[in-house]
Amino acid sequence: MSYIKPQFHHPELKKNKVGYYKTDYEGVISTLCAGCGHDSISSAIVHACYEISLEPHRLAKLSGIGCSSKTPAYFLSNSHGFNSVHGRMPSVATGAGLANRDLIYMGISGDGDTASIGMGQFVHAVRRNINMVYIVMNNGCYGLTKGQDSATADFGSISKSGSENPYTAIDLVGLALELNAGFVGRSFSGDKSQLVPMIKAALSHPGFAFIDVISPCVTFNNNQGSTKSYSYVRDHIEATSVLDFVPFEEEIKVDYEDGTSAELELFNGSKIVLSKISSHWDPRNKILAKKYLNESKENGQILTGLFYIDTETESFHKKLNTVTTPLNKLSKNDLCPGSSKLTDINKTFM
Amino acid sequence: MSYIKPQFHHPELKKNKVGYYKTDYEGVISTLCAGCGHDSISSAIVHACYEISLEPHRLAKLSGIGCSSKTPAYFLSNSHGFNSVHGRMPSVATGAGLANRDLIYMGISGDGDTASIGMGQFVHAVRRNINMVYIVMNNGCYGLTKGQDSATADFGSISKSGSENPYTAIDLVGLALELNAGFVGRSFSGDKSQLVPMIKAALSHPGFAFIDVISPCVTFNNNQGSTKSYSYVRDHIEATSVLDFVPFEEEIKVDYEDGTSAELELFNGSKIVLSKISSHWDPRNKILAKKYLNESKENGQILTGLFYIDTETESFHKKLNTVTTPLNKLSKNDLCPGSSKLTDINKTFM
Amino acid sequence: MEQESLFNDMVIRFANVNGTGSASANEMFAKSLFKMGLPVTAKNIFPSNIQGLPTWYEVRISEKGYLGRREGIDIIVAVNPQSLEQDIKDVKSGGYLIYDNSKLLYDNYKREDINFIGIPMIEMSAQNYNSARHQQLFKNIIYVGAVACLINMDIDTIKEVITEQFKSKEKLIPPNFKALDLGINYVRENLNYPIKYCVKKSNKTDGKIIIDGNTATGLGAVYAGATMMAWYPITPSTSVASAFEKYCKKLRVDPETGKNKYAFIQAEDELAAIGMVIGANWNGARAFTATSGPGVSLMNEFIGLSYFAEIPVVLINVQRGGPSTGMPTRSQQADVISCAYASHGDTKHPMLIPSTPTECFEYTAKAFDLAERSQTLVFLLTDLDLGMNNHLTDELSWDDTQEYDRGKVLDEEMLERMTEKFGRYLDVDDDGIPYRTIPGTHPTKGAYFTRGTSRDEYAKYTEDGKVYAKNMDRLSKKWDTIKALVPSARIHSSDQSTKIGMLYYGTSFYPSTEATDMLTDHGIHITKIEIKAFPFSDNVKETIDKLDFVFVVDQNRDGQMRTLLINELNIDPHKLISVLNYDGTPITADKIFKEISSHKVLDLATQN
Amino acid sequence: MEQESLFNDMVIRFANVNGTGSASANEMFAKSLFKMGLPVTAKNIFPSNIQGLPTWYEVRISEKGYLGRREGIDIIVAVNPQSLEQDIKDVKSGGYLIYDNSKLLYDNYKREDINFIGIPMIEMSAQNYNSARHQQLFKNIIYVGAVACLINMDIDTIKEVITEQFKSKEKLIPPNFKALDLGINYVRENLNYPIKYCVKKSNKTDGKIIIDGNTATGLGAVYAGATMMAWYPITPSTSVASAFEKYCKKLRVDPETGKNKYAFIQAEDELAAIGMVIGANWNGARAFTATSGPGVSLMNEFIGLSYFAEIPVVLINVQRGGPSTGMPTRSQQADVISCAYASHGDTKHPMLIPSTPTECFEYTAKAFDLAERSQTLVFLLTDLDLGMNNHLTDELSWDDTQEYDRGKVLDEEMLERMTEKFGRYLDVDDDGIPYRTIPGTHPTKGAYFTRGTSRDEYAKYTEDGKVYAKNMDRLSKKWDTIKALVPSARIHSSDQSTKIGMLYYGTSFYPSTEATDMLTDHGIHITKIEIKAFPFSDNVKETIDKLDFVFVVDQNRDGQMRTLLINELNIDPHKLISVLNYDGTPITADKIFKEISSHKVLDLATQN
Ligand SMILES: Cc1ncc(C[n+]2csc(CCOP(=O)(O)OP(=O)(O)O)c2C)c(N)n1
Ligand SMILES: Cc1ncc(C[n+]2csc(CCOP(=O)(O)OP(=O)(O)O)c2C)c(N)n1
Ligand code: SF4
Ligand code: SF4
Ligand SMILES: [Mg+2]
Ligand SMILES: [Mg+2]
Repeated sequence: MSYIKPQFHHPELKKNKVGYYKTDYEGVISTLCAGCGHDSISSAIVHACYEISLEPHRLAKLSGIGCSSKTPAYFLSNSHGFNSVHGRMPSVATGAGLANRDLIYMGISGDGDTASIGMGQFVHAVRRNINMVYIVMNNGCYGLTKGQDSATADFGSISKSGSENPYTAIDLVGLALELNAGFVGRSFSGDKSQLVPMIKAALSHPGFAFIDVISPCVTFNNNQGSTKSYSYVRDHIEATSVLDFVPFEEEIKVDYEDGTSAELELFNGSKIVLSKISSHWDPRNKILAKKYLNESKENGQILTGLFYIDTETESFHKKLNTVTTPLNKLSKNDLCPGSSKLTDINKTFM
Repeated sequence: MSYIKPQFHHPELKKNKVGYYKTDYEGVISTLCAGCGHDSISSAIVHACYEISLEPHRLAKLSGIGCSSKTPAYFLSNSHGFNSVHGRMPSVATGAGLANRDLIYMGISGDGDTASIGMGQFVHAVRRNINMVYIVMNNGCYGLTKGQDSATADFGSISKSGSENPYTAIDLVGLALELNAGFVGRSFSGDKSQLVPMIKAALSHPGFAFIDVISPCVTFNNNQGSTKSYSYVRDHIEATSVLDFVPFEEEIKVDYEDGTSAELELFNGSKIVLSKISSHWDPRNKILAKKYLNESKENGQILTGLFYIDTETESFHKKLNTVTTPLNKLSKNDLCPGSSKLTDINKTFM
Repeated sequence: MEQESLFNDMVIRFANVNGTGSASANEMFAKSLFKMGLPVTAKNIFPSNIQGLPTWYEVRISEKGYLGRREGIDIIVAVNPQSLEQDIKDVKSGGYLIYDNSKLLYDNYKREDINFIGIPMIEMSAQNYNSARHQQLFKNIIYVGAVACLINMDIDTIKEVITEQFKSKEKLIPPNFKALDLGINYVRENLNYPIKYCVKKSNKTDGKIIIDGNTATGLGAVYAGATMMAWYPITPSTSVASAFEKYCKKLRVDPETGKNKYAFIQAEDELAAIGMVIGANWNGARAFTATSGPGVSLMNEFIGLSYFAEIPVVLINVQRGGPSTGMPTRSQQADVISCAYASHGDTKHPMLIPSTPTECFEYTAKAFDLAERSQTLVFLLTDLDLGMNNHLTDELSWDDTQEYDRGKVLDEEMLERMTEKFGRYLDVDDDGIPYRTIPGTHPTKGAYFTRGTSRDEYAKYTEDGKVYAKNMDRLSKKWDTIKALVPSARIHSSDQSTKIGMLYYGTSFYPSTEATDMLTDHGIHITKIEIKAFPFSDNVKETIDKLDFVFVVDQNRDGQMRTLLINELNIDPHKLISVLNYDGTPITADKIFKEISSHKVLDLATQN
Repeated sequence: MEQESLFNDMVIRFANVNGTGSASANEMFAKSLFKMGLPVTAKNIFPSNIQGLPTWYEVRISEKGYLGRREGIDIIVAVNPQSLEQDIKDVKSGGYLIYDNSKLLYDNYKREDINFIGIPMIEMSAQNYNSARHQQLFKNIIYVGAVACLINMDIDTIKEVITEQFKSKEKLIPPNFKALDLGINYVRENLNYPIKYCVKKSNKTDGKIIIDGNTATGLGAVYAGATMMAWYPITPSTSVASAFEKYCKKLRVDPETGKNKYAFIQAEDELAAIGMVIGANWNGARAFTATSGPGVSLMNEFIGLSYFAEIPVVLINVQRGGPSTGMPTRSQQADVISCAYASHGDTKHPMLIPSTPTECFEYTAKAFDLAERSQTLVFLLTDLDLGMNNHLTDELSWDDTQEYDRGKVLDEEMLERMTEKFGRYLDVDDDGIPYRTIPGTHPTKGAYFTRGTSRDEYAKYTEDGKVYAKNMDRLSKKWDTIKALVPSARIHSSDQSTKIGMLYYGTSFYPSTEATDMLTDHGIHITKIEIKAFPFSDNVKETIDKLDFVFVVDQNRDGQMRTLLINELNIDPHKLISVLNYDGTPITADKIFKEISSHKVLDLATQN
């Protein structure tokens, strides 16, 4: 359990354009591990929604199952939420979106939730261009079920159980680009200066907006690596073979310029290199985006930034040619053809 | 029901190296529609297996559900087969392959079977690099359930029910490349000169070999288009709104040179353009493969050929470091640790 | 053979090859009989492929209105050489085999006890039409003409049906008329007609229509105000989707903007289909899906979510032959248990069980009211026979004054007025059904986090066992409330006092009705219980309690409805005797009659 | 308060925060008691998250060997401020609350009727260890020391356990000893000890081990020769997979090549996991999966395929609290119906139901034999309580002379010798079980196309209703054959004649045994029926028939085992009285005793 939010309302906080304080965008206290990247992302979502002056009840948040999928409880208490079943949030969001085109939909998922059990639904949500922001809190493992490798875990990485991952990682950003997603970005949980604007942009994109957020898991991430701080704990776990100790950690923060790289130490001392696309980047060139992505992957870097936006995407409702009134607001008058029409219909069966 | 195979054994047919006639590679009589592309693919499989002198019982054929997934009954009667459940063939093949690494596995699927309900399993079969040939008989529709659009149907195409498809097609070749498949090709059902060698190559590839085969559906494919031969039938169907007439058709054949294009008329007179990659193509350059693929797509062409081979892929069994004896051949001696070991184990719980 | 005419009571079977256009010809044939005022029913027995395999179309004409399948085929129109040998065997002694004598009949196919009538269909068709396609298509109309003449049908009525059928493609009318006349004239010129089995006009179809259950179901959803359907193609439920789409296109497009007041989504699979339906219902739209057994199996996890998170859902299961892929084009009632208790954990789901297309229409509409009222998933349980075959049924009707029951939903005003804390799972009305809110309703009130995990009355996550158990008990209470909301079983007491009952549901209605009359004719009186829904209405147990033995008609192997009855109503299993049929064909009155009339308990019970 | 010592009979509960290292300390505590020869059982009550929420560890010591949960906590070691208030309330009157007095206790938390014992754990830990992490970890060992001293445990035994635990990391031993001594010495120097509840060495654990069910299950699969496990992580089944992998790594790696004689696959989901298992079994390897309720729901479609295509499968379901995501870290027996009849259509699946870890080991091995012998899917049905908690149980044993039963598989030689046509679904032996062949066995014989659709005896696709029905009847016959292959129910007749029975299964075994003794003490005699498998062995019905009333202990809301009994055995429902517990905690002997001893039918039955 971490305490990412202030315990009392600071009197000096400002109201935003729609009359809400920042605290109005918060949720209940997180029950995630202290220092979990997911909590940082929650806090970025709070920031972004506050800053774009979104009325909380106009957003619906949906998730699957996992530590990541719990987070909708930890932001936007005034928004309805749906913690659905593992891997199936995309379909639930699709249905919700069809019922009411006027709300804003935010889907929260984990790498297990999306890249394994949810792969099929993810692909088809992209294909349908569902109007939603889809955030994967990507920690390369199954946090909630105690740290198994996920399908985004790097080839050769060592899992908590000590095995080397023999599979190539699925790059959700590459996949989303291949599937013609209209908004594709990647960021890092602790990089608020990049993440908050990216969420804001995604919220205003009229179609499927995908953000892959690298989000270190305090407890199970990158188990091998430096032997520094963790050593005693790891020794202890090896000796007792009971995974029951999680140290309290500070969240990992990072701040670096566009077009530069930053090496980051994870909780256990292992390192990753983030590299940010430059501010001159033209996010309408998909071919180039794919190329850069592949190159940085080959250099062992994790490229972050907003890779691609297609401003002319045709939204799902446009595809389906639905009326502008949300379907859930149509009344019996709108919907029921009535008995006289039925008389005509009966005739066709005589 | 079509009659793609000769009704009697031609006395002059030659035995292959392992002593089998070509007819030994055939199956029962097809119950598909006369002229269905799938039957041509079956026949290409028969050809390929005969020509590489594969012993039929050393191959296991697996499929999902659909017209395409029925075809394993129509080739290789001497091979065991498994018509599993819709969209789940990849997992069944994975398990089968784990049980016996010494057989050759051929998975047959449809575009509905793979790109919709089976998407998740397809992605993960690629990721695991299962040792199998995976053929999608791609007709852009759900043949067996009467012609609904599949996820590979082209944007804007008109389905049997008369609706325009509002979704972008999923390109399974592009997807397989993105997911790092080690063997990726595309061909056309009626193009034996390209398809047979491609299947032969796939059968000898030590890992996941993916072939997308465009395979026109006589009955439901590309419903709109020329009004020539079909018109009466279509009129009839529109008037009675009962889909119960399927004309007998010849299979569509094509033969064209590497590096050239061929325009092809489908059953109803609508046209597609196939374009074949040149024989100078270096199938080890994935980046280029992706580029060409995208370009031809933009030109409205369907690029065919063997796009990519990675000769150094690490097979699933290698990843798992399994013994060379097939797991299904290990005996109790190999497997059961016996009572004395159990005594030791008991001690650890005292 | 001597012939005494048998009017308006026969079974004709057409033996065709699928994909040859016979289906539409056969349908016109049945429709013409209907227009002649004759109770008629048609069963299409088709293979799980698209072209080239045997298919049969069985038409029963019954002046008395018995519309179930009947054993014994009086006339077979054998157009398919593949099945000819068997078809000849299937004709009832004394019946007729109408075949294409363009080719010679093998001698060893001949039977002495039936009448062979040869019509040179292929020959006539080849002489009169040029293209192979036309030849094949019109051959079908030729035999329709011939049979029509042989059984003395009213030819004008047939022409009327053809005219109606092709009214949007008028140029097709003359060639069809021509083919019809070819068949008629051949008979007139070459054969004795009418044959023993023949028809005359009647008036037994007033106020009736002839329609398949799936069309009625799809239409029911349109009338119920369903705005979203998400589905995945699967036989035999696909035509529910087609019907919904068709009528939405006709009735739900805004005339001004051309925009749709509905969304129709072919999902990527059944898991996604029900997920979408749950999402839409959560968000306050009426949404539904239709599938068959394999789809229900895939939906199992989501079904549990709907139960536990209390999201309304309408799930139409058009049952086919199971298990697994089973017999995709055959009919069964074998998903009773798998639907009633679908999903892991303690779960129960209401089921509405129509017996006729008219009830398909009504119960589909009811299902939406019930789902929203009780905030749970409701099954509409039909089967291939009901869904895909045409049945004679009452005209569909709709009461314009009745409002949709959207259940306990707090709107903005109600939330605004509310002073107490909103408790999503509070049992305010003591009926087990809590109040819900729709996302976006109110800026600050009513939001909560829906979930499939245990939570308290205020929707807050909890692992407190007491709170969990209390919630589970409330769900049981809700189940009791639902009992009063579903349609009651129909009890048809016998005129004479009896200790014997017969219980049936769904498509067993047709043959059970007929069997009852047969039993009465044999002096066996029986009380009929027609189950219309699960949970069972109180009259089910009350009636069974008064009887010594009840025959339970189940179209499955394991007597699944019987299982539900003994489990839910605590009935002594020995009282309930299964009458089963599970070969994929609809159960017949003959079978029910035989099993009951020869059962040993009859002596016991009639001794009382 | 006056104190009279109560030896070797108590419940101690440790109230901790998860992720703080308490679990391993608590386990060492329990293990030490075991080593002292005391029957001991431990229940871990943990939240569905990773760090920072309350978790409890409940240790019961019972010289008599009663190892179920018991109501009434004698001692609570309260280390978690979040749950302190409730923890204090939970102590039994006259019991003890051991707390950290580094901080002051709120006055209003105090109770007069219990004993408060303060130990400055945090303070001691802070004084003796530098890093925050060490401080937190060793605090746990400090309280172990303190409690050990208070209840008079043998300190050398604890040190022995610590030494064993850390034998691979010897440098960790001294700091652990130090922490232990800190706790011990504090008590010795500051408090009266031992307290009322205390222990002394005994010899009641000879021939016993202390192990959790999942470990035993995983090990059972290794011994059974399973070569492939495909699974998807889900609480509480994950540790079956870990155990299988762990022991495979130890016992199944070829010493020469370092290669694995097993494959261990984390699938992308449960659908894939069971698909892989089906593929591997089809191909002749022993393969299995382990999951919990939501996974079983997702596997429903494939389960039907296994039934109908007759592919052996072992599916381990470690049940948790349902429905839906439910209570992932709580125990229930609520998947009985959903497993027994899983999937659409007429299906039934055998279930083996162990009650102890030893049986988990044995029944897992049996499940593979049964699955291959009967060519169908076999469930091993356990639950979180059995799977994840440590239980005192008989040593595991293995008979080296017994061969695996691979069932009716035709090998190359047999096929070569065969002159008749191979019929995959022919009932050659009249037991409903056909012969199968494994792909690749013979060049020209034995190949067939496996499918989930209807087919004839030679595996050829058919839509012939008679052939289909015959096959379904054979599957019913196979079901009867299976009855004789599963372990029989254990009947424990009462010494005195009685008309009352108690039926239970799985983890209800522990409390039911204790409850029976309690009932006997109160003069209520009862015959016990311990169900070990489904289908039920003949002695179940025979025994029930001789009784007037049978109490059926079910750890679910809907009395699911009772449903199975009345349905499968045609038992009058009124005879079977449910005793239910479904709040997610294991049922207690007290609860069973109370419900039975106060039930009105007791008078009726004892009057006889
Ligand atoms: C059908 C089903 N299978 C398995 C589970 C168990 N489960 C819960 S969360 C989870 C994985 C979560 O991983 P991820 O989505 O990456 O989230 P994280 O905890 O890492 O944020 C699993 C397997 C489940 N709840 N439902
Ligand atoms: C779970 C499930 N859902 C639906 C179906 C019905 N179904 C059978 S085949 C098929 C689609 C086949 O399409 P495709 O894979 O493209 O094969 P094609 O017939 O076009 O070759 C569907 C939806 C099924 N068998 N199982
Ligand atoms: S286990 Fe990992 S992902 Fe889950 S809350 Fe803890 S740190 Fe976050
Ligand atoms: S329906 Fe289409 S895919 Fe199916 S057999 Fe006929 S032509 Fe082939
Ligand atoms: Mg994760
Ligand atoms: Mg297809």
